[in-house]
Amino acid sequence: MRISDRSEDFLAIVCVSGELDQATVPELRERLSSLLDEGARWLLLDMRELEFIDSSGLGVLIAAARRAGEAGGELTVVCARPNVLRVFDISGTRELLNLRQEEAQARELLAECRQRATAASQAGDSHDPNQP
Amino acid sequence: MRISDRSEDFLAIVCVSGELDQATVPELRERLSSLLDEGARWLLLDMRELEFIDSSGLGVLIAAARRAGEAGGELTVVCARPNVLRVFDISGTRELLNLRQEEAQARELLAECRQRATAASQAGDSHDPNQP
Amino acid sequence: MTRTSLEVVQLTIPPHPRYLSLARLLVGGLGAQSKLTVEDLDDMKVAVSEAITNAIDHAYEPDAPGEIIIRYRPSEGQLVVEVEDSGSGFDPDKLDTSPPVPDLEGGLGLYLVRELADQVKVESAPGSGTKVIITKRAHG
Amino acid sequence: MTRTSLEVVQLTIPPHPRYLSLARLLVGGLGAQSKLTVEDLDDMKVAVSEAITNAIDHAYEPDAPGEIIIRYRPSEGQLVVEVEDSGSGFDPDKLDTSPPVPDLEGGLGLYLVRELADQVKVESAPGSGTKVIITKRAHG
Ligand SMILES: Nc1ncnc2c1ncn2[C@@H]1O[C@H](COP(=O)(O)OP(=O)(O)O)[C@@H](O)[C@H]1O
Ligand SMILES: Nc1ncnc2c1ncn2[C@@H]1O[C@H](COP(=O)(O)OP(=O)(O)O)[C@@H](O)[C@H]1O
Repeated sequence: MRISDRSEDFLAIVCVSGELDQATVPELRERLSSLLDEGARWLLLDMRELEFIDSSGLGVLIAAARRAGEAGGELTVVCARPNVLRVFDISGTRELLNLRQEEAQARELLAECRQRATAASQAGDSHDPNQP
Repeated sequence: MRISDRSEDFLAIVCVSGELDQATVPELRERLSSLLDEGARWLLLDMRELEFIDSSGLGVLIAAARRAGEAGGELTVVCARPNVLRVFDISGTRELLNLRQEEAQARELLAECRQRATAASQAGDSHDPNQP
Repeated sequence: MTRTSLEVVQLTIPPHPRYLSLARLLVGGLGAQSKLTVEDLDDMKVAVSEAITNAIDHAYEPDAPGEIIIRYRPSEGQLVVEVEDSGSGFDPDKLDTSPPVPDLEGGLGLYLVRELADQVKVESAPGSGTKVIITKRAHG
Repeated sequence: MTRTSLEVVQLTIPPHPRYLSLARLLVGGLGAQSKLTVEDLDDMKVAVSEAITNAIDHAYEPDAPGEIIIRYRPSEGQLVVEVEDSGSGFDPDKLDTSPPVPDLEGGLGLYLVRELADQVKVESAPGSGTKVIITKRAHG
């Protein structure tokens, strides 16, 4: 497995390639944790070059998605390889992980969610001026 | 391993790709035998796409080279992958198998050998008119 | 060394995740001989990884010695893979076989194995190790 | 099943050439862990193939049952592979270790193993099987 990440605008983009199993999961878990610790909450995981995933790989993604959600953000996964898609499908995690097959769709989704979050907090501000 | 062959002018060109070991040697041995049985004696073995060879692979090539020589022809091997070249080198079979790293060089060699063979047989004819 | 006339390929690894990918390599290498499609083999690779990961996670104490034996029985039209450990074991009747809740991190392993394989047999009992037998047929 | 604390990966195959490529796959898979270069691994793949081919050709009667055990001991900086059969065996002292004549088809196997490995040990005796231990160090 190889991981690289970069931040772009409000997004944290993480590319994961190779094989994601119990042997490589710790490295990805750490990387995602650091990013979340540093305040990243709009995560785009580019897994188009990922060749293998199993339930331990899903576990890290599910945990990171939960943390991003708790921070008011969202995690999306971009994936196109049929064997990897199949594992998302069978595990029923497609929706939870906001799976998209193209990067543009994932960016769009995150932009929309962020817009909605911003609008909601502004609406919240104007309706409840006592809130900080 | 995959084998394909074609004849071109006086040449029999055999392309061998994949892995050549005890498991795949029988198929190559048969193919080369049939060609030699059918009268081919100028053989160009294109092994540029061969990924693996061991001594059982060398064995088939050595046997075919010997048969081609006995029929008055020649066998050449084209090979460029370092790991395959190394096995030819260490086994000391580079010369015996007329190893070349480019196809053009192998064609040239076979054309020259054939010219020499033709010239020799013609010289033989004119010097000894009693020979058939 | 016992002799056997069955065509079995056997891989033995220590209970450490770094050897998982080797077990998958053999699924790929034996798959061609079994006439399984690429899709069948991909399914089998996940199933085998899950069974071995379970043995690593649940059978032995962390860093304790132990062996995991993976037996491959390829034949034309199907590949059977057995994953055996001699660790803690468990009661398979107490397994929850309902589809797991997708936002929980655990309990997915054996569910995936069942969904991806054509047949799965779990032989286990507390104290006597576990054997998971996974069959995948060619769906060409 | 015996427990062992050594980090050994073991592959057991029937004496048939169709399983040769599996043994090479594991050399490739374990090589990264041993920090061997691609060239080192290529050499080891040939050496291992030769030793297994010898066991297939010489240890057992054609189509007779039997097992070939391949043990991989990866460590940082080297990979040791043992190829063991329980077949006919032979007297290693009677081996001709001079460079083979290049236009003969046989007798190349063990010569290549010696040239490609850093160390080779052949343990064999008529009637008691053969074990060939091949060491390749990282030359990175
Ligand atoms: N090889 C094994 N040895 C001991 N216990 C096992 C083994 N395989 C599975 N189990 C038990 O079965 C349970 C369910 O396994 P699984 O569905 O893979 O989920 P998870 O591994 O995520 O808990 C495990 O939590 C464990 O208690
Ligand atoms: N595993 C083995 N079992 C029995 N005999 C063997 C084994 N390996 C090697 N030998 C003996 O050693 C000889 C030399 O082997 P080798 O150098 O590989 O050449 P080749 O296999 O081409 O004869 C073989 O001919 C055989 O008699």
